[in-house]
Amino acid sequence: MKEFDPKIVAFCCNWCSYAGADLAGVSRMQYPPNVRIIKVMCSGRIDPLFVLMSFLEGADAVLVTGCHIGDCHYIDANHKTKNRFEFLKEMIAELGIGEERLRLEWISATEGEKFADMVKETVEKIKKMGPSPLSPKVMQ
Amino acid sequence: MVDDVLVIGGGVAGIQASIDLAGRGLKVYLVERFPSIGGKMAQLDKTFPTGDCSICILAPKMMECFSHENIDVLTHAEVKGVSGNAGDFRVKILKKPRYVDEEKCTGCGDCVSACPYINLPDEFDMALRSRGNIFIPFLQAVPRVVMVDREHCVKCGNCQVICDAGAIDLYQKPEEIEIHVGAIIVACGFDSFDPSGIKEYGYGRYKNVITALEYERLVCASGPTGGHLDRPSDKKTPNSIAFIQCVGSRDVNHNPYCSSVCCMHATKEAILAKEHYPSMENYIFYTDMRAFGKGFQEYVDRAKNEYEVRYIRSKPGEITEDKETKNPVIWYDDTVTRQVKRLEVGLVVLCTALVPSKGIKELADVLGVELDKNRFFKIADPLYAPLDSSREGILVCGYCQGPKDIPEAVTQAKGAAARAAEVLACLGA
Amino acid sequence: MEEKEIRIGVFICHCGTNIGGSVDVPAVVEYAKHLPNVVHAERNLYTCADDGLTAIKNAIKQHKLNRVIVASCTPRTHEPLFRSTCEEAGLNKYLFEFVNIREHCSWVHMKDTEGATEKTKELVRMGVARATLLEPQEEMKIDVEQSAMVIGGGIAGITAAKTLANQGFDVYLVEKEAVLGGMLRNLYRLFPTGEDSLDSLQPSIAAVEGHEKIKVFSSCELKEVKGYIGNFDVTLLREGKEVNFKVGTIIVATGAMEFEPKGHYGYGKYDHVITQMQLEKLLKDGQLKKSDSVVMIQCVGAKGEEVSYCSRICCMVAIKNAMLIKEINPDADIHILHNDIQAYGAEYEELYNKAREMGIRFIKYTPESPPCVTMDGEKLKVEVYNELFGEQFMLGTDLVVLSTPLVQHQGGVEISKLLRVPLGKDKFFFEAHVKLRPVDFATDGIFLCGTAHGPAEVAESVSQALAAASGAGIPLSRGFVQIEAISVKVDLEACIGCGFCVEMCPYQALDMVDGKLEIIEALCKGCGTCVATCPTGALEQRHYQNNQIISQIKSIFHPVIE
Amino acid sequence: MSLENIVNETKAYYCLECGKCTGSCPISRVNKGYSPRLTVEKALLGFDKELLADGGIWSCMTCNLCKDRCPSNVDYTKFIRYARAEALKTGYTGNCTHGGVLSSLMRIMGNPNLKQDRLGWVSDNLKISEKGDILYFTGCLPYFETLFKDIGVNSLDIARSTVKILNRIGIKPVVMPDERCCGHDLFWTGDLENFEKIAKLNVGLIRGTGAKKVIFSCPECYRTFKQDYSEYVDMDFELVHISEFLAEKIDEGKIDFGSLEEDVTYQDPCRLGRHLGVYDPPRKVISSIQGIGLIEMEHSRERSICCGTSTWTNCDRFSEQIQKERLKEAKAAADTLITACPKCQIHLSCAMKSKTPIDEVKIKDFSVLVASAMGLGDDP
Repeated sequence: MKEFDPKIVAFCCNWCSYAGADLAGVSRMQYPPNVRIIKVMCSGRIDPLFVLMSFLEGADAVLVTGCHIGDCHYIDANHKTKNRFEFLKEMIAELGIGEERLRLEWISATEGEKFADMVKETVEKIKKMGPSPLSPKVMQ
Repeated sequence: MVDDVLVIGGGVAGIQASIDLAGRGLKVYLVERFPSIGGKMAQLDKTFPTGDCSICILAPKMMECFSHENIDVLTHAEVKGVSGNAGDFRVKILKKPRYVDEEKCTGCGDCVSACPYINLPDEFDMALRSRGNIFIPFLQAVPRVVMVDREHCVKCGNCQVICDAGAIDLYQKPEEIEIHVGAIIVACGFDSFDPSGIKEYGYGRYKNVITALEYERLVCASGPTGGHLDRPSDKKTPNSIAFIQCVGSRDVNHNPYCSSVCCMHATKEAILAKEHYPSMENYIFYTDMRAFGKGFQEYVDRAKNEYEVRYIRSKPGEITEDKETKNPVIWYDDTVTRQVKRLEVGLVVLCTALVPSKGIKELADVLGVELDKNRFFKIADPLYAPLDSSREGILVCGYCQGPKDIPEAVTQAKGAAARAAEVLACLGA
Repeated sequence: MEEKEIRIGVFICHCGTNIGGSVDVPAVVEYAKHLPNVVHAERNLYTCADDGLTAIKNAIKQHKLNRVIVASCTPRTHEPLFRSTCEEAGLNKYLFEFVNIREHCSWVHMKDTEGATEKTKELVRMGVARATLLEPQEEMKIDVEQSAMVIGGGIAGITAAKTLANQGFDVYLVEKEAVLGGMLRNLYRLFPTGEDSLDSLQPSIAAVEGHEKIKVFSSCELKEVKGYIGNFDVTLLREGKEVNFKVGTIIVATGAMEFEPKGHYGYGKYDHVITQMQLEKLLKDGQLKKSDSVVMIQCVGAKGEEVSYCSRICCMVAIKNAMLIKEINPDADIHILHNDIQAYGAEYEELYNKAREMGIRFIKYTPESPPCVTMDGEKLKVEVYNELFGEQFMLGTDLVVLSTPLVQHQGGVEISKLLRVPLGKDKFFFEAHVKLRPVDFATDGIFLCGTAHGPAEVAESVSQALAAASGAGIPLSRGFVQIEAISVKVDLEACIGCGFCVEMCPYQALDMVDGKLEIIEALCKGCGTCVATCPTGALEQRHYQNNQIISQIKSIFHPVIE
Repeated sequence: MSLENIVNETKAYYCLECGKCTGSCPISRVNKGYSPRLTVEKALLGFDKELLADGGIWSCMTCNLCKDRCPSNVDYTKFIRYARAEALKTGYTGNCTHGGVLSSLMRIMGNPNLKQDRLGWVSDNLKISEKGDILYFTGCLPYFETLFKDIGVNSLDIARSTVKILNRIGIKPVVMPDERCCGHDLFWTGDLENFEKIAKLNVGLIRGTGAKKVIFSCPECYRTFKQDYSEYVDMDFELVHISEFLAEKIDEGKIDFGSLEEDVTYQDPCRLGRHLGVYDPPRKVISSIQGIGLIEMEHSRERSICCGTSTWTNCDRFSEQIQKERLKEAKAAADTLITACPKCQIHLSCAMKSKTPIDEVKIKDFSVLVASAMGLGDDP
């Protein structure tokens, strides 16, 4: 059987975490190809719907990323992200998806390494955990 | 009083100055001697300390500059005469014939493959590959227009036959253009020092001793080897490289000044080698490690710790060659262990001095400005007016006024644009 | 919205071998051709080169494309170029979609061609899904206030203010101290002209203070900055009172300070262990006692754990000051203990040689075994291992001068928070791009210069100040800026007037007027935080619509979307 | 001269400690205890005593290889010369080779009352004069002949060949019966007192002959006259090395060469090459001989390696190592090595005779080669 290859959705803000992901690339930091980045202007734009939709469609993990608290390009919009994330996390746990499958990380434009490490860690962890209960791999 | 501006030199500094001025709504003439803009930065593979692909970040700027409605880009052209004063300069520009109608040429390159003579050294690729008598200066050239090397052309006419656009005109005449500008910004850049006079390093005698700029083309994906580090003697990848700093710089017999960029340049080149070939051994021979810019020291630390680059504090005495393997052999005083050592490597890269560009004296004479003792443009007030030349209304920026790296050149270019705008505003008031 | 048939063109870039080296580009092109709505797919060695751009334009015409996707590097550097290429071919630039397959794929999966190629296919598929739902947008033009604020009245701030004012713009120069001049006020003589620091600065200060276009606010604190490029609302505190004004652009020139070498080499413990800045002051005041022997130690706190960077200017400061001491007392024995001398460029190298000629001696020490300063009776004793000579040296000395790096100060950190512009790892202000945007912030309309950017000497600070003035002057000269069409819009039919969104907006761009939502578009910066809160789906962000994002999510898991 | 003055005089303070000198030095390469960089640093850091006591300063061949390459233009050769003078005053001296015979000889020659009988080699077929425009300065060749016959070096052949060549082109050179050693070795080992005496004596003697041009076959004599005498005595005659003189004559069409089928290589003497910049004339002359192939060694011209020792001081196993390396390089190029300095010939021939044998290289002097190419060879 083919090794379980998790699918991870990452939401990145235009100013910091997307740039951090760029820097990981520019610095040639290698990480596994399991992550799909969706760019929004600000982490504040990340509707809880997007996260739930990702799990519904079959994501094994979802990463919510943005500028560090205090660095937000939109003053403090990422505070809202943080608040939303907390209730999302509870909800995911309640749903039995496993709260570890949702991760919030603040990544600046200079933290390419942090981005790469986040992906590496998540892939490793999810591989150990196995597919999400909502994953089509499980449904079959 | 006119407020158009002439920018001389189409490297990154000249491009940036032009874009800034044009952004203000001023009309700019950008004159470049080479048939494409882009300058030396276009020849680099990656840039330190971020590892950005040089042409990737420059190409958008080249395009922005060339297609800007306020900028007239004149390539393959030279400034031949300047009269008048700040606010009212009359400038004669010689547009040399490229024997191709720039408007008609689509840059398709059909003529390039039709030319039967393809043994001339390609200037852009540091003569590491040959080009034909009709050629496009380089892959990402702007404008992407062919040019005929009439000195070697035998006028067989193949190119004319194949060109559907009818762009080729082998009898094109030089054209003299006169423009009227209020200020002039000079950004004519630098050249790489020719190290063949430093006999002990064997450049020109040993095939596997090359210069840093040649190395850039060798590791560049769009370079003559497609990015494979094929050393000249046998087209094989060496398993070790030594980079030698201060070749022709910090040397009173050649150029007494520090070229300022080579320590970082070599560090980057070593990192590139390691990235391309993980088993590569890299050595950098230096006198003082000059990692004084933003993020530079950290970059050097990474090179040491993550990329296993060996920094050796020494200026080698001489380089010889192993006759069998053609491996260069470096003889040096390892000043830290105080032992004379011999190091055999697969390739030696000489990080040569960067010197004022050829023709700077003639240009200075045309402009009526002074040069300093190292033949860089002289600065009126080195503290508070670091971009003003010795003549009012003429600003100088980038490497042509002293050693500096790309961000500093870009900074100065923007600064010179602001100074030009300021000079024009003050004259207009 | 009436939309005819969707016709997507996909352009996949090899970027030399940057992408082509680890992604099977031809396979991706083949794949793209079979995605829904894709009518054309091709690959280019460099899509950003002239021939690539021409190919896009030709394809738009030839294949009647109404959506264009480029899969190459990052939109952060190349989106403007491709967008304007689309515009040149008559396609609204918001119908362009960028897929990042280099920074986010080929460069991070260099040894996994199969994985990288599969990922690229999916990324392109996501791009196609999003592109299908893209809508054309019109951008808003915003008028620009014809004035600028310069924060910091040191040499960088003074220069920037003067240049902008001479170009005819009103400038507000804000300085927290009572007098202008900044760090140069505390220095003695300047290299390379040998001028007295303050004397040489006076004409510039006078020019700024007497300039009809410049308002100097000294002893002032910045309290608040609201707004955006072209329209910043500034609030200052002056003697406890608020002062308000409006500016179009802002320049940050807040400077830096000397690192205090507490606990290093007996600093604070022995009287005659001082910093270079303290030495400058002694020299300036003529208070330097006759010193027959002086030892200077470089990189104190720098290039190490406390400060990882090289502070650029300290070697030359030490050399300059050593020469000044030699001028006073030619017989003084001066040793400079260093870890590589940063005498870059032409003039510095010359000065370094001159110092050697004057008999100043240089000893290279290793960071692993740094010098040691102790007291030996009345005299200071410096022990140092001379790395290049291989022996331990003992230097008895009257004075030890520590060369310490420049570091960010608390004021700078606060300004960074206030303006919401980032600091780098070194705590200095972090520019938009290290190589090509050295004096811009990522935030439009805010620029930086001088030692706020990192250690720099006078001429470098002045060049940066001029450069920042160039950047700040461009929108002022044009009189307007165009705002990206990513603002939010409301469907009033669907809006129930709950007002949750109003509280979300960091810019007060939303307001409830008589139970109805009103949007001030010029204030909206397009973060979309309000949209994520809207319970009814009445709010929508242009170009980042819910359906566009959801289509991306879905396409990850569905090989073909209907 | 104090060490501080030496530092100032030679601009040693410009030293960047880059190590290019030591990395270039042929001695440092074989003798790990010797480093020009550390020698200079001793002076810079105030280790005066250690420096003067260091035998290393006597090992330096003063070959100028490091001096020419120094990026800071530190004149190490001069530095060594001054340091030796200072060391001599302090009572240190180098290790005299050949039992000090040669240095005694030189000092003896400083005595104005001395009357030598040194023209025994001038056989009847050689035409010389007592007075005239052109003078041939033979240097120490008669003494070398006596001393080094046992290793098969006939130094006087150089003198004979030179006179023969000059005779053939119609010149009857002045050769002085009481010519003194030029003083080169005294000058370089710090005995300036005797050097001055000798310089004055020699110039006086030459003046007495009315010579307008002095030809040298020995590069050391040539250099000493050209660069070092002027400090002590005025000269009103032209100085020229035999290779330069002959190169000119070839241009004038005054030399007729026969043919010599032979591949040769050429050893640049450090005095002639790096000290005086004379690289091309000897090559021009050699290449003008029909049938001769001049093949360069790996290290030639500016990069040439010295013959291993100088001033008859500190000749040791390291010298021999350098000489053998040099001979190997020569052998790789050709079977015959042409020397243009009598000392190069002696030193390299000596190395050929050493106990650990190496492939035979024929060592031939430049003038001897030219003479035989002109058909003047077999008649001493």
